[in-house]
Amino acid sequence: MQFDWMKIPYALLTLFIVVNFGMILTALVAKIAARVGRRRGIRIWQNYADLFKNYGLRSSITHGAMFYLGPVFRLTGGIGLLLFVPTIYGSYVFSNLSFAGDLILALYFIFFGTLGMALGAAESGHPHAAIGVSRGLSQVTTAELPLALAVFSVALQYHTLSVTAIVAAQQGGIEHWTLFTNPFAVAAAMLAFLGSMMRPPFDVVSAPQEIPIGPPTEYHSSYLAMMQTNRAIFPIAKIVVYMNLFFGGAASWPVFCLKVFLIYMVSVFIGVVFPRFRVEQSIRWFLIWALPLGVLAIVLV
Amino acid sequence: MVKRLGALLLLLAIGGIFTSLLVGYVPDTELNDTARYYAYHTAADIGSANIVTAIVITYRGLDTLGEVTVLFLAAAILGLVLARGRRQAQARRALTPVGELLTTGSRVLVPLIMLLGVYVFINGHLTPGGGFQGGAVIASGVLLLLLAGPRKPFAHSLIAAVESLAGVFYVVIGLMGLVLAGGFLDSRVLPLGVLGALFSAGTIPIIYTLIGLKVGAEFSVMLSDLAETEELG
Amino acid sequence: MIHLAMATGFLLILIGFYGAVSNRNILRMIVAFTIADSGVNLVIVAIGYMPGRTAPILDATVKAGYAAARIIDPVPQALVLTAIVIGVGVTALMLAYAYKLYEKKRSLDIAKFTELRG
Amino acid sequence: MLSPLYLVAAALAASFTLGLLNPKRSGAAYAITLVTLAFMAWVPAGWLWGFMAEGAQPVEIYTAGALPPYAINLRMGLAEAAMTLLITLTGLLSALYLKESLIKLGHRGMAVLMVALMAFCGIVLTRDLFNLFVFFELAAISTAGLILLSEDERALSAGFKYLIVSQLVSTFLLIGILFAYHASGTLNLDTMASARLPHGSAPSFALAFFLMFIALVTELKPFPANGWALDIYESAHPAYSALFSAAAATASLYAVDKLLLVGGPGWYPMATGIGITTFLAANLFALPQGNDRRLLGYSSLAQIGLILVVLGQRDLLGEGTPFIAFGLLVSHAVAKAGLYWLSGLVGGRSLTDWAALRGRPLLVFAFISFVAMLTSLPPFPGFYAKWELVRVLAGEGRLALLALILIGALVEAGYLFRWFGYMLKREAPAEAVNGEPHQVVPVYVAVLAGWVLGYFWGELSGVGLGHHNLLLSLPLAFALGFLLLDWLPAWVKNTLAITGMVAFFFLTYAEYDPLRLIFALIFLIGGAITLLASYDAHGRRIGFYPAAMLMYAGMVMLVRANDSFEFFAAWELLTLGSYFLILRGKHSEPHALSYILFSLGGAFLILAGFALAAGGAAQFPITALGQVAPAVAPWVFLLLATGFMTKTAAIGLHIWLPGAHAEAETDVSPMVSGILLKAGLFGLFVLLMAMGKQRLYGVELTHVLLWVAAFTALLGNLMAVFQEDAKRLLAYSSIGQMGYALFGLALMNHLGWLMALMFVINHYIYKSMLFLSVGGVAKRTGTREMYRMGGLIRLMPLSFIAVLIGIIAISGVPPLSGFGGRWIFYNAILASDYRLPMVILFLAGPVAFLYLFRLIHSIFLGQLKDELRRVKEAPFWIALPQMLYVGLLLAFALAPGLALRRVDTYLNLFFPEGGLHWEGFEITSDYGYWNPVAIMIVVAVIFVSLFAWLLFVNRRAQKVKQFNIVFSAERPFRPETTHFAWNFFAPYRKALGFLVQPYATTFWGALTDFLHTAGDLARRLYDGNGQSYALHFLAFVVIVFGVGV
Amino acid sequence: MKEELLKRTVKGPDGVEFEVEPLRDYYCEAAPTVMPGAYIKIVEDLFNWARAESLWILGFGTGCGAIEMRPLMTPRFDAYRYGIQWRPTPRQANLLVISGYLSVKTLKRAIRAYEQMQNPKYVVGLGSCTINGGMYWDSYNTIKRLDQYLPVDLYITGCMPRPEALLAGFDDLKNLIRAGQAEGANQYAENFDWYKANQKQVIHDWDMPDYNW
Repeated sequence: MQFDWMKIPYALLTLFIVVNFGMILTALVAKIAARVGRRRGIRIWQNYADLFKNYGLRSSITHGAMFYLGPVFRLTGGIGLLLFVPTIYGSYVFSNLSFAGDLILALYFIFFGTLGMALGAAESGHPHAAIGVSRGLSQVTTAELPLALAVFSVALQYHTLSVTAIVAAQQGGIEHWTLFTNPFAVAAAMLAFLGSMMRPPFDVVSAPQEIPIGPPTEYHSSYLAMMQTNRAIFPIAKIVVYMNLFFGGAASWPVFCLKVFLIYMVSVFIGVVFPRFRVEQSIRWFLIWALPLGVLAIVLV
Repeated sequence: MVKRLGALLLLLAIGGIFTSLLVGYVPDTELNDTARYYAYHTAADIGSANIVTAIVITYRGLDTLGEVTVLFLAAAILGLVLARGRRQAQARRALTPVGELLTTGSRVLVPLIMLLGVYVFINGHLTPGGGFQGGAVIASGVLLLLLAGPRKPFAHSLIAAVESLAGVFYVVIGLMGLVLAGGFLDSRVLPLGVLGALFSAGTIPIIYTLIGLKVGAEFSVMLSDLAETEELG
Repeated sequence: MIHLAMATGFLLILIGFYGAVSNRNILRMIVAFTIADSGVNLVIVAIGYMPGRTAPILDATVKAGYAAARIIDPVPQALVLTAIVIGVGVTALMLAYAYKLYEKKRSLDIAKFTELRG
Repeated sequence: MLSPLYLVAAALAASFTLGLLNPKRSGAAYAITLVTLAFMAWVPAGWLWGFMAEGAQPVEIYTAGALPPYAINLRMGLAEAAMTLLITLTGLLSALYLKESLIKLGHRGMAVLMVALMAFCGIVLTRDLFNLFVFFELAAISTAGLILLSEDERALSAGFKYLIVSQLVSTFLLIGILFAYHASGTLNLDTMASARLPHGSAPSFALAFFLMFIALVTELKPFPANGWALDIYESAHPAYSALFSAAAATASLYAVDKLLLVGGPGWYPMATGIGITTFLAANLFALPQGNDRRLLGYSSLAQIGLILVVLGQRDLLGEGTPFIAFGLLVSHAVAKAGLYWLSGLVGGRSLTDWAALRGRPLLVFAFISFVAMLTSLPPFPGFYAKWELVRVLAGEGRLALLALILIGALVEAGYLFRWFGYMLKREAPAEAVNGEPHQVVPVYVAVLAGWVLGYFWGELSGVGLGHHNLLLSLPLAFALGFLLLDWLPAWVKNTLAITGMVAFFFLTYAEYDPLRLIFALIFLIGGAITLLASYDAHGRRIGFYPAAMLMYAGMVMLVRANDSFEFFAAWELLTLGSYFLILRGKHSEPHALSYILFSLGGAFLILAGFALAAGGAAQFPITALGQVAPAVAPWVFLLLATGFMTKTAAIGLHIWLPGAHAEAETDVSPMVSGILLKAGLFGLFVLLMAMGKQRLYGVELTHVLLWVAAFTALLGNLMAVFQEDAKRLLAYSSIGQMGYALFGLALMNHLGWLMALMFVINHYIYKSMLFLSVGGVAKRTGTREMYRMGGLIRLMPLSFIAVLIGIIAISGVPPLSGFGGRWIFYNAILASDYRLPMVILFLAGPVAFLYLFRLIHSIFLGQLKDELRRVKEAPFWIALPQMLYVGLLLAFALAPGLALRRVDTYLNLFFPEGGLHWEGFEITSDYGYWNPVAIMIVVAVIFVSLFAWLLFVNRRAQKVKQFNIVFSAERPFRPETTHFAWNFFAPYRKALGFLVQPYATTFWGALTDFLHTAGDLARRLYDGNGQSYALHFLAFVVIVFGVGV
Repeated sequence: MKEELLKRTVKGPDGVEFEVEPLRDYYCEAAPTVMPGAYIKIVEDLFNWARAESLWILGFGTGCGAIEMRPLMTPRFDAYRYGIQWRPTPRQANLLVISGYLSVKTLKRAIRAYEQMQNPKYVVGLGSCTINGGMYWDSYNTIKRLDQYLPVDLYITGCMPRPEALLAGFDDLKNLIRAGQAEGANQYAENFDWYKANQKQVIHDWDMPDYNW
């Protein structure tokens, strides 16, 4: 796979599709969650209104250079993650910029945004931001562990780190999906997934009623808008990785949308049912429940 | 108590070692190689009738030089130790007067004792005895003097000069052996003479004389040093 | 006979040692050591002794040529002389020390001179 | 060449003559004494020259015109000449030192001194048993006299105790001699040896020999019959103690040696046993000592014990015995004499009082030279001796003895270096050193002698064993040259140092293979870059450059080492140099101590490992590690690996690192962290390259390493998370990073090694950078506690940028170079046979984020404090290297191939499989691919576009200040209470804190406490009572008799 | 003035002493400015629509009216469906509801919260107390007319108004916003001195900068 200039418009196209899909998907998910509470929930276009409003705010303040860079890091992380992984299997157009690196690149690029966001938030000087970061980083150490093990297991299983190759190996029927060929890895990865989606029971990071609202406390207007954009992209990008690794990837946009939605819903289902864990509780939870699955996955593969 | 018991036990064990030495000891029936050499060669080589003297002064002369040095050291250190105390000499306390008997006896005996001492060391190569014994005898005369007249001024410098000169000459004679004869302390610097004669056995009589003087002087110094400590008591 | 002398020597040594380690008075210790010294000298002399022989001095009865068969071993005799003298030197030295120690603390108890330890 | 009898005669004649002088003319007497002593030294000096330069043969000197065994004879050979020279020189210098005391005491004291020296020489020279006794008695009596030189009143009781014991000793000696004479018919040592009756067949001779032996050995102050000696050491005049320790011990040792030759090999085990017991016990007892002279006394006992062991191992050491025994002896004698002389210059008797020396750099240098001599560090004779001893012992399989020796040596190093630390770091007492010239000169002579002897031993070892003379190796000479240049201003020396290092690299550039080239590059060029920061220092910076250059010299020599000897010597040099560097920190005294102890412990393991591997061979090329016999190979591996891992601070052996790195000076921390740690990794590289995988009891050792490495990475990172001290945090982070590198090595595949190398380079760059940056901040803010800082980004932007780039790189987030490491790591573990240790390592990865974020947040972000509102950016010379590192890091991130490609090819030699393919910018492995340039460009483009967009949208943003934050409709009160930084990861501690309980610290602490307490309790044995000492002696005799005969 | 806001002398790590004046050093002292809307009308209309459809209320209850706000989040009233939601931080909120009487002490907090919100921002006064003091009209400690202190866009009368009234009020506010008539923030900036004078008249322990950014 080599670079050519057409990759750039194609990548932007992917980005455009995913941003919109993400906006709508998150609204939809919010609606579904509202229905659980017997509410109607937000309107499906609500995210657009919020986004426009935030970009449209007339005034803003800044706490310094890193304050700017926080959202930039965040969004770069989201877009980068999305673009470093092929979106649609077998499609040249939507293979994005995956020539730059393999699965490991994607895996580590997840942290790019996290780190940048943490820095930006800390620059604001708000103690809640720092507390939120402290919680988030603490939680992520064990939450990511099962994922890392699962990825290791999958890479061992398919003997490659190339995302495309991993998807290719899962073609030819649902029974070839990693979900069935390596269930422990998928189980571990899905538990890790819960931890990374900022939904209950693992949302103590932003805990709005306690440390309003964690890292982004000081963010507003276009900074916040940029982060909202990322909230639309990043989960999708992450789910794309999961989908490619464990659920056979997607060969077309409808399949893509369906799979992303379903995977997303896993965290929503869990989230609407469970109350919030404290940090040390969630750490223990991951160590006790998710880690053994991950270990089984790498032992048994 | 425990300490004594421990000491007893330890000494018992040491006694065990000694016992096995004792049990393992078998007296020689023949002279061993070394002794036989001395028995055969002393007369001819050294010319000393007293084989022990030949060994002491010549064959094992270095030991004897050491021995003399031991006494020298003891005297010097004694002097050092007591000199440090003497500086803070306190008021002399009155001594009970020395009896008539002692005074008179010492007047009579001291010259005789001295004479005996000189005889003993001059004849060291002929008869039992020698410089050390003679020196000790002389020192006993000095002791008697000290007892008789504790307050009498004592000729420290004279004795020291005798001691030093004797020592230096002894070393010089030893070196002469190195230069003129077969080795350090070789007594054959002077002719051997006739076995059994007074002037025989090379430098042995001279050395013994020097030793006698030196030992006598050293003992005297020691005795007087120690005697002066009395004043402190 | 020799064994008896030697045994006596050893016994004296042990007695001396016992005295030296069980008496706390320094002067008594020195005396004990002189006893042990005597024991040593006795042992030395006993070692050189050979039954039925005479002193190693050549005279009319002991002719130079036949000395080897008549005299006892002269070497221990020579050595014991040295040993005695050295013993005297050490004893004098110890006495001097005893004096100084007494001067310092007005006591001759060895157990009182334990400032240096550990 | 004058007959040595003149030596005896001169001493006696002079002593006797002094009595003739007027007692008031002490000055003249003193002059005579000095002349006589000089003459006495000149005699053996002439002989020594004759033996060394003119190839003279040993000479028998007869007395009394009769031949031995009938008359007493002396012998003058090489050993005798050397020893008598040592004795007489020490005597001469001590006499010089004693000037006032001697003049005060008058001619008697001088006579006693001369006789004492004569007696020591006599003990060495004589070949007659009884004569030996006489000289011993002379020595004993004069010792009792010289003790009185002391001003210390307590010396009196010490002297008396000595007399008590010497009475007992002489009794045994006399009886022994006489019975031996009776059994063998001679008093001559040589005759007796040749007429030797086989051990056991003549019980009375054996018994007699035992008595003689035990008596002479007691002169060596064996445990437990040595209380008297300690009292003397403590209370005697230091100049006398010097004599007692150097000269008397030399003489006694030689006497024992002569006796052992008579007794034959049957008695060697007893000598060894007594020696090793003494060595261990004395070192243990020295541990709790607070009195300097008594401590030196214990150390003397220990050293003599060790030499006795060497004599007892004569059957193995054979021809090499003198080389070893003398090496140890001269080191001991010179150093101990020097130290005792020094102690006379110091007013107080507590170890901490030695801080008074600090004002005199030359004396400090003397002190450390002596300590290095005593602890057998290169380039002193003891080092060569230690090497030989261990080599032979290991070669012959006397491993238990070897272990005991090394343990004892470590304990000794412990208290000596602790003392050195006190001297450099404790508060100096008010009274300064009162160094009269005649007191200082002997010390300097001793130092000079030590170095000359070091050179000499290097030559000897070159002749005998084919080793290079360490003092002749260019890097070391360069480093030592700075000792002479220490008077120059710091910037001149710095320029010289940098020039030297760079020049040396370019001179030797072609000699390295690709792997070594990387290390040489880091050590030399990297070192030079780090040294740029040292331009910031002002003044002369006494002692910094010799230490730093010593460390660098060691590292360079390590890379260039071909055989195990050079390797080990380099290892010790770099350890020593870095110890001095670390010790320079303000509060680093305890940490430097634990550093040097762990390092020396590790070095001893390495020493043992090499010795075991060599199997007795004198020359052992590093590459021959691969051909070690299979039976010992795993043990060798274990020893060497543990030794190297001490340096890389593997978990359990890590406790020295945080303090050492954190407390070091600003420009030292990057050296010891960024550069020095790589020495350990280099060792592991070398080890694994040669030995590969080893199995011990069916366990694969590399597998064990893998687990150790994984836990090191995890626990190092975890501990870093909970640090409040910025430099400590970085130090713990280094532990974790080294864990990663070790892990890569232990994977034992191509990519694993490449990853390790990647970590080597990366860690060098970013840890140097971070330490400099944090050091600069700490310098400006006056604290290292992060929570006291905060909000410094505006005031110290360059430092911030360095930290930012550094933490992105460490965390392994693309696009910086850390990611390359992670990528290779993943590929490497895919190719490896092991899976489970990865779990731990995966956990360790994200933990790094925690501390990294904390680092940057607590220092640069958040709330600026009142008192820090005016701090300035770090000084130029500290900021400059940081910026260079930023550049390097970016360059390495873009083109890792520059450094790695050649190594990748080189590694094919070891692992033909699994290399990388380098095509253009793309790097491909068997599993995946990676294009650093593409990543960089993509990320940069996205990042820059978004940033520009945000800037545009917020072009009118109001810049606000630090309290303009929403605060639940309230306002912050003070920055201190608003900056959330202290105990930052409290919840994390709640969850995983149990993992970082300081078990290792507790363990090592308990161990040292135990040793300390044991020593403290056991030394009560020496209750100060002369009778107890007599009983100790008797007990010693009985015990040795019971055990040995 | 509170102690922590007084001038103080501190000593830097280099030993040099200097003064710290918290109000100057720790707070931004800039005054608010009038922020015009987007230059292009259609853009401003779009933004106004978005602002109207995305009302983020600061979760800050000042009086008894706060109790009437809660039900809005329940399934019964479900204000989310109108794009209304609560934000815990003023930075992200654009609507401040003064829910009932406002004691002087709370006024200070309300002002701070208001000023920390970003332009455009809206104030709704809830209940009679915000209009004329209501049952607290003669209290020594509550303000009587909210619009003397903050630019109120809309009052919702009642004591207390029920949630339905609130919903209706929000609907009215949306209309105002959409019409571009809810420019309270600019009004506040224009009449800044007047507002400040009023505020300082009642708040005697004024211990903050004039404008809380």
